[in-house]
Amino acid sequence: MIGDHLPALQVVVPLLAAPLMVLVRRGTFAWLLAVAVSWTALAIALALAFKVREAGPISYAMGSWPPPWGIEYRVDALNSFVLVLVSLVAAMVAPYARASVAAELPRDQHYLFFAMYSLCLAGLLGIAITGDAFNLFVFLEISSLSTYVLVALGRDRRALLAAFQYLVLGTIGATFYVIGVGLLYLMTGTLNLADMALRLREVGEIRPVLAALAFITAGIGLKLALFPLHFWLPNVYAFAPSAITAFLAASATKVSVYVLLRFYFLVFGVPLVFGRMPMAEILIALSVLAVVSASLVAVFQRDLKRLFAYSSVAQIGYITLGMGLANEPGLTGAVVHLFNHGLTKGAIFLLLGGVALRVGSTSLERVAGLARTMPLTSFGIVLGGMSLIGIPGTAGFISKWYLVLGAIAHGYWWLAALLVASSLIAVAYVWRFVEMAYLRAPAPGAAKLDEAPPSILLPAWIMVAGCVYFGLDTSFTLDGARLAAAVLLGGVR
Amino acid sequence: MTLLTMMAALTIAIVVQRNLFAVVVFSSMYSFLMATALVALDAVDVAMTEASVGAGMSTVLLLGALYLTRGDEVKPLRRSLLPLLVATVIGAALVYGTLGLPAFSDPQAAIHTHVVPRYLGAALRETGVPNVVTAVLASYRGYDTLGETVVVFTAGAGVIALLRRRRRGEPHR
Amino acid sequence: MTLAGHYSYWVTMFLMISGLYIVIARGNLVKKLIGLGIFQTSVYLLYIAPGKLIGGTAPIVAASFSTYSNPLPHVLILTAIVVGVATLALGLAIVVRIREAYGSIEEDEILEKDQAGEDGR
Amino acid sequence: MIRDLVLRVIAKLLIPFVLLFALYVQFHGDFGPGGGFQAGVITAAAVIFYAIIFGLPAARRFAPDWIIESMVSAGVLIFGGVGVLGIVLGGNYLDYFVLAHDTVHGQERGIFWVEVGVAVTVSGVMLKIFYMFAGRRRDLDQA
Repeated sequence: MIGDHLPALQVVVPLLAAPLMVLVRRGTFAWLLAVAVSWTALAIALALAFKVREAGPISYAMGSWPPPWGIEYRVDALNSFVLVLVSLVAAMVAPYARASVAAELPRDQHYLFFAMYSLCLAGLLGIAITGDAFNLFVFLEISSLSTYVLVALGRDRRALLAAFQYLVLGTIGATFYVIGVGLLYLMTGTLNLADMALRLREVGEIRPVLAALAFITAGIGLKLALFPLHFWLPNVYAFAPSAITAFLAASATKVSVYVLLRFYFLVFGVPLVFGRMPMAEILIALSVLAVVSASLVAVFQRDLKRLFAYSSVAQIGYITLGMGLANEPGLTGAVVHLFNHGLTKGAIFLLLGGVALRVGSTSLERVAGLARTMPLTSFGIVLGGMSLIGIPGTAGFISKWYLVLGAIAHGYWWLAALLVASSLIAVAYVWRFVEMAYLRAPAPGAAKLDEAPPSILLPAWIMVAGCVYFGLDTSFTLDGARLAAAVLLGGVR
Repeated sequence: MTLLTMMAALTIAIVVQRNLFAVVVFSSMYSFLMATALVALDAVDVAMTEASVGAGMSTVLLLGALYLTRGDEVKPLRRSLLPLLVATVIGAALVYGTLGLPAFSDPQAAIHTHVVPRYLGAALRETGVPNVVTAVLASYRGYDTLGETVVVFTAGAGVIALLRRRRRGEPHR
Repeated sequence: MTLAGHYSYWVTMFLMISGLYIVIARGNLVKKLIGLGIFQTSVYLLYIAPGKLIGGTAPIVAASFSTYSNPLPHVLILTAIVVGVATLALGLAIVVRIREAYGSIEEDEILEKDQAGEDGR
Repeated sequence: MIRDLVLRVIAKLLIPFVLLFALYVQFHGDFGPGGGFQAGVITAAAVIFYAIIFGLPAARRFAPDWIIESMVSAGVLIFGGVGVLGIVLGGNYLDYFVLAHDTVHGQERGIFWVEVGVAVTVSGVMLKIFYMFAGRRRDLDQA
């Protein structure tokens, strides 16, 4: 039955769509296929998520070779959640991309753009679903290489330099990851993550394992823009094509966070990561620094894309903070924030793509009076901003609430206070947009601007609506996150 | 061991040398040495690939890019202490890790006792292929190889996307 | 024993440090990519050297041999080599484009030009 | 383009053998070192050699762009297609056991086609990348 092959199809469908697009070489065909593939991926991800909730983890043996000899795909409550997020964002970005790509790229590149987009999607899904450490690296490279190309396709020439820097740092990160996995392999003799976790418990010699932990943390930390390894991110987000900024901001860093979660809790195990190594203290310290410093830097940006890029660094800090707390509410908060922030940032960057399309720039000075010419876009950004701040009734509130609970459960009252205080900085940078868009008069000549086209507004507003909906009805997100946190804490003891 | 030492010496030459053309030649030599070392370590398939890709394809690409960018002389470096520090700290972490690894050619090491015995013992019977590397590559871990092929494809399509020349005014194809 | 038994690890480490050093310290984009390549190749030894068994042979099953070196790291490193050349090709393509857009492949010159462009606006 | 007669004759003689060697590496990969990836690189190297001696336009006539560009995707589709066939015939993805009545034959068949897919994509991509780099210079000089 086709239902049994959903784990494989989840990745293979977008993976094989890309060569098909390159073979046919038609922009419209490639776009239609990209939309079809993204929605198929979403359908599969949802089906898998419900299946996992009913029947527990699913294991799929590639080539019918049983693990650990073959490569295993393993879907559980944690990664099915990530699969839903990634494919949901993809399903919104793909239809949206048509208009924004048409405006930003020459026509003969469209089919290649969509091929790269499908590869990036397949790569991210492959990272999330695989149960094999080396297979994870292969898909990490698929998603990274396609991302470098997509970023370099940005209109500004600075996109090239951003892509180059990202390529260098991304490769260093991936190589660190391979070194870490190599050390683990030398100690356990296996590459299957579940098998590795079991055998690690019997390893007497701890030094290579600790070194592996350090290398994997640094490698994936580069990928997820863990403070202070975040310096590639603002340029990449600022100069990549708009659709790609939205896609990356909502999914790529989140998948990396997931990888770190999986390795910490389900491979190395809590006693090693938080007992033998002071990872909790390190993570919390770095996260606090990220939240405070990146938010402050965001306040002083002159370009909206950069402003929200720094805000992303700060928001990733919240997620790693929850990880460092490593208790039930903290992890629930981390996982739910992974989803909620993905949704929020996706929505904001999609809307900013519309601004770039109509205004021709996203610099703060140019959006003066935007609320009069593009009311829907402006209001959407404000709603997204409210979710970033964490105002009750928005998705961002839910995640911050759990993070605060997690901090209190640890007795870290100062941390809880700091979390609330950091939201005030978020108010400051969101206010900069509100001030410009609502309180300033439009520049002369700007009055003729149209609202963004429906193909941009509709996907963006679906995601904005999501930010509000998941702030009010938390049954899907919170239940999913609780189950995921249970998986994490029920891992290796 | 001699090979490894020669490789280390070549790396120093690459660090110090400022003429880019010479650096490319050195890195090609480096790949050949690496391939030889790999043969000595029984990794014949890998050695063959490293010789054709590292010494062959990469050199062609590097020379092509050098011609296009007309960059031959590297500027002297200014900052040098901090990068060295960063690199050394990371190296020290690796040293710390390798101290606990099994010694060279220890048949009791985990990598020789777990997972691999099935490949070596049953690959011929299960897949009909005597070259175990091929059997693992194409069958047991065939999905990795699919991913690897896609990586190559991504690079190809990516280079097309980046370097295809667009002539203004004239429709493509 | 520790020195001889771990010699390949020491070389691995040295290659890694110098590769990384080239990447961080050199401003020339092509040289950065070469350093990146050395950094990536250092991993080959880390994986493959421990797989060697003295007295063993290449993992091609034949009646006359009974000890083989470990084939799994070979497969993994084949993939790593492919990833390396793919990264190099893409990196060089981007460098070519940078050279055309900026007229330089030195990082500090490019950054200066960006700075000038931003101030001039 | 190189006009040295000796070199051109040697090249003409040598290139068929290089291509033959590529085929050997491809199909002997089951028994000795080698396989699709190495064969693909060697094939590409043969054409690159041809291009260096006889010039890029000659190589592009010998191996035209549209074929090369199709090869880039065709290889992945062959490989992925073998995988999908596994599902169609009732196995898992990339399941070669079901490709023939006898599992070992199925494995051999699967490995054969997979290696073909790898070789096609790898040679296509390597050549295409070479064309892009080599052709760009010419375009620049014209401009």
